[in-house]
Formats: sequence, C-alpha cells, structure tokens
Amino acid sequence: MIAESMYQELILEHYKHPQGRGLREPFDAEVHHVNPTCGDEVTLRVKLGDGGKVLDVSYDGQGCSISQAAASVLHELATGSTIEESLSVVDEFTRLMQGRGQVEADEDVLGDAVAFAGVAKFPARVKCALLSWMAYKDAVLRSQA
Amino acid sequence: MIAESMYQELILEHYKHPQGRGLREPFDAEVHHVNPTCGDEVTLRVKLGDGGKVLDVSYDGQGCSISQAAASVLHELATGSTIEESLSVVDEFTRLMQGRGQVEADEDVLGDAVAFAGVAKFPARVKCALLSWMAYKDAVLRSQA
Amino acid sequence: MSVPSFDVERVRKDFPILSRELPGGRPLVYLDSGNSSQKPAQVIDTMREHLAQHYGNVGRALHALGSESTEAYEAARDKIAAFVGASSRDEIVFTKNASEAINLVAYAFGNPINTDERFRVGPGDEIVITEMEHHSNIVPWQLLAQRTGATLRWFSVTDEGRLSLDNLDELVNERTKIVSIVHQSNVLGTVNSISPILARVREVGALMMIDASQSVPHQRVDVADLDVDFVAFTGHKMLGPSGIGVLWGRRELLEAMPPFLGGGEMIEAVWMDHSTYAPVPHKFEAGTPPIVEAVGLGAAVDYLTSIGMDAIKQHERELTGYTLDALGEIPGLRIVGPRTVIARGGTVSFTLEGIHPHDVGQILDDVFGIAVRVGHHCARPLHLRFGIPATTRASFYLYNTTAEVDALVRGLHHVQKVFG
Amino acid sequence: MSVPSFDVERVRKDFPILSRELPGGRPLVYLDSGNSSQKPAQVIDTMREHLAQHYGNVGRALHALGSESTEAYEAARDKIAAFVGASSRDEIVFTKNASEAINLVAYAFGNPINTDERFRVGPGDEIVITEMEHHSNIVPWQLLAQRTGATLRWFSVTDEGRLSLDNLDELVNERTKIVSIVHQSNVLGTVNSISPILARVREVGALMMIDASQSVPHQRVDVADLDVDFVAFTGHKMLGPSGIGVLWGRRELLEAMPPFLGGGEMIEAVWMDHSTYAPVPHKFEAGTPPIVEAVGLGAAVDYLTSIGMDAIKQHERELTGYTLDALGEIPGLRIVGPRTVIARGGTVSFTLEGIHPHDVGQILDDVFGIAVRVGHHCARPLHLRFGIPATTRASFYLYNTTAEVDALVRGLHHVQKVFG
Ligand SMILES: Cc1ncc(COP(=O)(O)O)c(C=O)c1O
Ligand SMILES: Cc1ncc(COP(=O)(O)O)c(C=O)c1O
Repeated sequence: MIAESMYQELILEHYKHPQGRGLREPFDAEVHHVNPTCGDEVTLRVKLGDGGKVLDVSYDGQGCSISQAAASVLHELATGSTIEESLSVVDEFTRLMQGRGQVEADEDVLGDAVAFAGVAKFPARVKCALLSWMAYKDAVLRSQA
Repeated sequence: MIAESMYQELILEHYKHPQGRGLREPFDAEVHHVNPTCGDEVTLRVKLGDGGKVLDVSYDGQGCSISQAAASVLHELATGSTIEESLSVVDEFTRLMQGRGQVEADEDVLGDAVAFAGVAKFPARVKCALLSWMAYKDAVLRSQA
Repeated sequence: MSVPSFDVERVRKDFPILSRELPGGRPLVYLDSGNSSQKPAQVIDTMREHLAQHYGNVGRALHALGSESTEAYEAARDKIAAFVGASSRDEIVFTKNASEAINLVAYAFGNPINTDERFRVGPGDEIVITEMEHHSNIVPWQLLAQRTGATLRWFSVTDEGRLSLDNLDELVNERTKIVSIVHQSNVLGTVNSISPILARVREVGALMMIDASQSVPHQRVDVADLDVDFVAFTGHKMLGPSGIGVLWGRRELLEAMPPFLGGGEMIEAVWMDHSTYAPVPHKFEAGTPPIVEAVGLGAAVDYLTSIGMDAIKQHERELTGYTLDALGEIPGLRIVGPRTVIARGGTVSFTLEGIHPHDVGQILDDVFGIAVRVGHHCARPLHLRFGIPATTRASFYLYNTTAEVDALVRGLHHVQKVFG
Repeated sequence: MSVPSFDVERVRKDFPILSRELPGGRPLVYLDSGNSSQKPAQVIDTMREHLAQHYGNVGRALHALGSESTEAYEAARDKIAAFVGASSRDEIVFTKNASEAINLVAYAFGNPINTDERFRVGPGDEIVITEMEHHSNIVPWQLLAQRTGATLRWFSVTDEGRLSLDNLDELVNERTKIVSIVHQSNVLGTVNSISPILARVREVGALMMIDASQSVPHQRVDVADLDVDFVAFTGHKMLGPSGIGVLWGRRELLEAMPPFLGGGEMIEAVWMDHSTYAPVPHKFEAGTPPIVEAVGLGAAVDYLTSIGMDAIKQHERELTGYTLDALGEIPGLRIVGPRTVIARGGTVSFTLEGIHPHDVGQILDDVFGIAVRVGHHCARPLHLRFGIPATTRASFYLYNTTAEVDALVRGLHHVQKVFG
C-alpha cells in the first residue's frame, strides 16, 4: 500500500484544516499560478515587512489534497520567518520533490514539509506539491522588484 | 528453387532472342507505357488490316527479362490473328497474371504465353509481364477510335 | 440474431497482463480501456512472430521476407477494411494514431497545392465541431482556422451530456466546409446520432468526418451505413499495439486531396523538380509504415471478430448498467454524462463531492490496484462546460467484470473515508 | 582506443530470423539492412514483455501501468538522447519514421501561424537539397516549395558518387532558408562531409538539416559535433521496430517552430477557440505516441551500445572492402558509388551489363535465398543522374559475414550464366 507513504496524516490534517487560507490585505504582490495538466490553481499574496520579514502569506485555490496541504504548510513555514530563510526552505523542498524519491530530506530545514517526501515518488503529483511554493517564490521576487 | 517455375526456358529464349523487336512503319497507333515503380518502358505500334486483322505489332523498350519476353510472345501471338482473338488472349493473360497463382491457365487460348504462369505468384513482377500487353490493348483501342 | 455466448473469464485468460500482480501484492483492476486497451496474447504473439521470423520492409523489396511482410501488411488492410465495412481496401489509410488521421484531413483543407473546391478554405468559411470533442478533434481544426482565417464553430452540450442540435440549421450552413464530430464521447460515454447532422451537412454541400476512436473498439461500426466522408480511429484502443491508426475516406475524396506527408512509397515517380504520386491509399503513407503494428492490429481485429462485436457491446452494456446503478448509490457522487444505458457506451465519468479526482485515482490505484483515469481526459473544453476541472473515469472493455465494478465501489467508499 | 572484440557469430545468434530457413530449404542471406534491419531477441523480448506486463497509455495516466509505461517511454528518450549526444532529452522528438521527422521540419516553414523570421518562406526564397537524396528528403521540400512559391535547388553528384561542392557559394546564398542533406547515401554508400557546407550555411544565416537515416545505425553520430540544426533518423534501420522515428532539433528552434500535428498530449491548455502548447518535445507528439516502439528502440540502442558503434563500423568497413574487391572481379559489373572504403558505408549498389536488376534480385532470392534490394531505392533522381533505371544493392550490418558476400558473388555468377 504505497499510498500510505504519500497521504501522511499530517498532509490529510492540513488538507482538512488548511492554515491561513483566504486572501488578505494588505499585500505587496499577488500571483496566480495554474497547473494546466490537472487544472490546479492557486492565487497567492505576500506581505513583507522590515528586516526582510515575511508578515503574511495568504492564498486561495482549488486542487487535490496534495496541492492544498502544501499551500497550508507553506503558509505556516513562511509566515513570520525571513525572506532568506523561507527561500532556502523552498529550495530544499524543490530539491526533495524533484528527487524522484532518491533524495534524503533535511528535516531541520523542512520541518512539517518533510511529510511530502512520499510525493516525490509520483512524478505526476510533484507539480501539485510545488504549485503554491513556486507561486510563493514568484510573489517574493515581484514584491522585491 | 522457386525461380525455376518463373524463369521458364521459353521465357529466357524469348528474352535472349526477342521476336519482332523494333519499331516499324506503317502503323495506326503508337503508345508509350511506363511502370514507374521499376522504370520498365515500352513503346508499341499496331498496324491493323481489313477484316479485323492484326498486320503488325512492333515494339521497343527496356526492362527485365519478364517484360521483354512478354513483349516478344505478344508479338508472336497477336501478329496475324484477328483483333478479337488477340484481345481475348490479352484478357485470359491478364486473368492468369492477376490470379496470384491460384488461376488455372487455359493453354488453348494462351499458347506460349502459358509459360508466364509462374510469374503470377510474384505480385511485384506481374506488372512487368503485363506492361506490353496493356500497351497493346491501349494501342488497339486508339487505332479503332 | 442471437448473440454468441460470451464467457468473460475465458476472455480474460487471453490477456496476460490481467493476471499480473502490482507492487505490494495488489491485483490489477484495469478500468482505463478508454485511454488505451490491453492486448491479448494473440496480438502480442503475432507481432513477436512477425519480428522474429518474417520481418522485412514492405512494398519495396522483392525478396522472400519483403514479400511476406508486404503480404502481412496488406492483409491487415483487408481485415480492417472488412471490419468497418469499407467498400474498398484502398480507402483504408494507415497512420500512426487517430490524431494523425484527423490532422491528415485537416491539412488537406486550405492547402495552396489543393485544386478541389471542396477543400478550399479561407476567411468567411466555417468549420464545425462540438464541445464534447477530444483535443485531437479540436486542435487540428483550430490550427486550420489559424492558417486560413476560417472560423471554428461548435455544437454545445446539454446538462445530460447530449449534443444540442437546436441550432443545427444555423450552425451548419452554406459557409460550412467540414463538420467533424466524435462518435462516442471519451468522457460522457454518449453515442452521438450522426444521421440528423449528416442530412444537414449534405444539404449545404459540406463534408463530414467522424472521430470513431471510442466507437470502433466497442460496437459494430459500418462506414457504408454511417455514410459520412471520413472516419478516424486508433489501434491501441481496440486491442492493437500503439503506433497505428486508421483513416477511412471515400476513395473519390482521398484521390482529390493533395498529399500530406511526402517521401518514399507515396510517390509514382520523382524528378528533382517535381513528383507524381502513388494511387490511394499509398499516397498518404510516406516512408516506412508501422508494419508490425498494422499486422498486430490485423490480429486484434481477428480477435474481436472471433468474439463478436455484438457480444462485446452487450457485455459492456450490462457492465455499464450495473455501474450506473451502483455509483448512483454513493452519496456525493455525480455522474457526468447520460445516466441510462441508452445511446451510451461503457465509459462512466464522475465527481465525488469535496474530493479531487487526483486523490480519488491515487487512492484507488495505490490501495486497491484499480486503474482509472483522472483529469480532463484530453477534453478540457467539455470540463469547462460543466464547470469542473477534472473527473474520475472508469471505462470498460470486453475483459471487465462486475466484480471489478464492485471493487471500484468499495474503493470509492474507502476514498470517502480517507478524505471525509 | 582499441575497438572491443567483435564476434559476428555470437552477434548472429541474437537475431532469430537469421537461422530461419526460407521455403524450399534455402538459408537466408540478408543483405538488405539499408532497407530495414533485422531485430535482435533483446528488442523483440523487450517489446513483448512491455505489451504483456507493463502496457498503459503514457503521460495521461497516474496509475501503476501508466507510470510504468511513461517511465519506459521517457527512459527510451533518455537513451536515444545519450546515443546521439543530444545536450538535452527535450531535443528528442519521437515521430513514426524519418519521413515524418523531415516533414515536421518542412511544415514549420512558410506556415502562416509561424512568427519566427527563420521559418518564413515565400517566393524568392530558396531551399537546397542534393541529387543523392532519398525521396523522403526530396518530396517534403518540393511540397513546401509548391505551397509557398519558394525555389528548390540542389547540389549535383560527381561520376564517383560524391557531392559536387563546386558551386557551393552560389547555391547556398542569402536567399537560402534551409539546406537539407543526407549524411550517408542509401544508394552510393557515400558519407558526406557536413562541415564545409555548414560553414557556408552559417555564413548566410540559413538553417541546416541532416538526414541521418543511414548513418546513425552504422557509426557514432554526435549531434553536438555535427553542430547542424536538425537531424532525422529512423528506428527500423537501427535494429528497432517499425513505427518509430526520431527528430533531433536544437531546443531553441523547436521552441520557435509552430506546432505540426494537433491533438492530445501536445497541449498545455485547450479552450474551444484557442490553445496553448506543451513544452518541447511534447509539443510535436500529438496523440498517443508509438509507446512500445519507442521502448523497443531504446532496447535497440542499448544493444548497439553494448556491441559498440566503433566495432560495428569497423566490421562493416571490412565487409565493404571485401565486397568492393570481390565485385570488382566480376566482368560487366559496374559499381555505382565510391570504389574505396574511404568516406563510405556498407552499402554497395551496382549494375550487371545486359541484365536487369529485377532479374538479378529474383534469381538471387529464389535460388540462393539472398535478399538484396533492386530498383531505384527511393532515389530515382540519383538513378536518372547516372542514366540507369535501377541498380542492385547489397547493404550490410553488424550481423553480416564475408561468407555471405561470397554467396552473393557465387549468386551473381549464376545470374550471369542464366541470362548470358
Ligand atoms: C537516406 C534515407 N532517408 C530517409 C529514409 C526514410 O526512412 P523511413 O522510411 O523510415 O521514413 C530512408 C529509408 O527508407 C533513407 O535511406
Ligand atoms: C474520442 C477520441 N478521439 C481521438 C483520440 C486520439 O487517439 P490517439 O491518441 O490514438 O491519436 C482519443 C484517444 O486518445 C479519443 O478518445
């Protein structure tokens, strides 16, 4: 039962009880990302503060449990951290997801996001997990531009 | 050795010593037929006389032994017979050639042309055997038009 | 005529993959034949035998292997012509798939080389499709419209998943050059009635094409009965291998069309500055064709015929009725497409409230070994029409059983438990 | 670097067909690999195994079989990319054969949808090919010229069967949009030197395509070394199955080109009135691709690599030298093409004085089981150039032996006796 390794309790928890969902004001940048192959969508806003702080990551979207839970975990990890820290988490998460299940996850960096390790074995689902994370990276870049 | 059944002595004899080869005057119609897949060509003339007599079938061309021998045999069979007779030989020959080796040849009608029976088993060579015979039919039609 | 007796367990034995165990000891429950069908040993063995003992290039070679391959390849054409009731074997063009077959026809239109009025297309001319098409019967026509400035129009789909013909007379009119319509929808299962549309097409002097990719595998399709101008279908959905598709076309039209792909075997004679072309169907078969694939498809057609298309249709109809009933019991499950077995095939798409099809498909596969397809099934506009990004689809073939439908139902209950 | 040891008898054991007996008890002497090659058990078994145990449609399916098929299909792309030294797997487009690959590029030119200057073609523009091309690298360009009003021009061939570059600077000029040239001639065996032509092509800012159908199977071909823009080749000539071909193209160009065939899998998103397209290579792979065929070609490439392309080239070179010497002894035999092994492959075409190639081929086959090809080998203009309607061609591959060449020579003596 391979699925057990993909649908971790923590993922289902975030899916059923998404954290920080909903679009909020104020924000510095808003992006809209789509995964055309499955129709998953996310609209995501970031609000940055002094000292490179991430004050808020707010989002709305539709998609599978993986994409929804990934957005929720992203919200938790990024909000309150610094831009730099959060982007290094994004990088590590991307490396894990694109590793085809061969990459060892760095739990210290990833925190809860390590629960997605099982998704990496399913190439078709990797994009779901990455959707909001890529949107976040994009939004941060735009806020700084 | 399947070939033995195709390259009958009689075919080789006609190939090495073609009968009535060369384009002659007078003539009522001249046609030029080509087999584009192998490049075989024949130019053929007919001269018809009173009472539906075929006075001469003269031809020139290039091609394989089958196409050359078939033209030579055609010359022998058609020259001196009547149009009607010769066309019925053409029909029987065509039937034999297109019979994929399943058709019993009528020796009474075909005469020497029965030697080509083995060719019918080789779909790629049937066109070679028929080239001059089709040209003859065409030429007769044109002379009568 | 009574339908020959049909023994699904005996049929299943012919398909080696059906006794395969998936990783983790899951049995395979294959409910994705609308995507691509599995292959019986008869097809696999024919292909292996051909490759191992009879292979040579076709058409060009005079030697023993060349003749054997040519005969096998052309015999496959005969079989397929007979299978779909073509009046001549020369009306069967082998392509690599249904998509190429449709593109072949689309590229015949508005081609500057063309000299036939029926294939002339420019601004003001119209092309008509439907909202329930597979992308393979949408994009080729969009590209044609873009190349020529013609206008693409379409029939809409009702809430029940049927074609709406309300505006038939307006939609198909004097400006229409071609109408191309799916015979059986790969999402809804709907089998479209061709004749009312065809009558109007003939009235206005347009041409008509049928995308029969989902009908030829599952029911007796007779191109003479259909009486349209072009029919496309694809080998891999009808027990044949990948890499082979079929275009049937009226000989007279195929002859009038300009060539599509240029190259070896489609020519009569070539000079550096011009060429003349082979008679149909070879005019449309440039280069070395999918030889072993055509031979495999011939074996598939033999197999289907030996079972009997009527028996297959009847079996799938029973499965479909059983499935519609069973799924109807599941709370929050919404079937997208006709809810009765009338004028529909064995393809059932649905949504589960609050659960994304990707999650449905993944749990079904991972936990139960049930292979369904999830997503828009290459029919995104149809999903947009229903306001949903994706569906879960179960699609049946002659080797499926009611026990497999039961497994699907159990699996869906489990999915609801996980995500409930 | 020393060439790995090559044991032709061991190689022959891998090809089941080579131990086949033809009707009448004739052994098979297969000298027609230039037409299509035979397949090793490794390829046949890989295909059978895939069909029997792992088959599913690719790309679209999330389930176990779909994943296995997708992985096998995409792994084949990796293998082929590595085999020809492509800098990215995304530069490998699967087609049905080399002919489709060439047509795909030809249709990118002069397409109203195209917006890239390099692919704009109209009256006054020029396309350059050569007199030694296979019809598959002639007709697509003739059709392009006819569609657009452009002019087709060509390099001529010398009496020795080499490309004449005398008028290179005049032929390839500022009006030239693309130059498409065969790498190894399928008739003459000539291997063309690409770099002098490429240098001129770059000078004038045109694009360059190579038809490598006869080189990729027989020597190490590295697309990065070649440094041209497009390379086409075909699976069935390199131990792979029928139904699969390859287009390699520079990614940047593939991205700039308009789509060719429209349909499933080549899209990003589809609306009724427009579509966006998938990234390369999928943009050019509409519909269900030749899945099992790509997997088979992957196995073929593994097999070729395991033997070693340098060893194969060396073996064929020895056979060719042996053949040129042996045929040189036969009175009335005229070789059409280079008479030395320098810059030529293992394809030897010839005429026998006074005897038509059809008769030569038929006797060789019927009496001795020797399969050669006779005719114009899909290169009619080249034959016109030499003033002959047809030739007899022996073409070698890794599994051929000098004993088979001896059989050919004996056979030719017999032919001369029969028709002498
Ligand atoms: C030089 C050359 N180019 C192109 C082709 C066409 O290949 P295919 O028939 O696989 O399309 C061939 C072989 O037939 C060839 O020898
Ligand atoms: C209705 C319909 N049309 C066309 C196609 C395209 O067939 P192929 O992928 O073989 O080109 C499919 C299947 O994918 C289909 O279901």
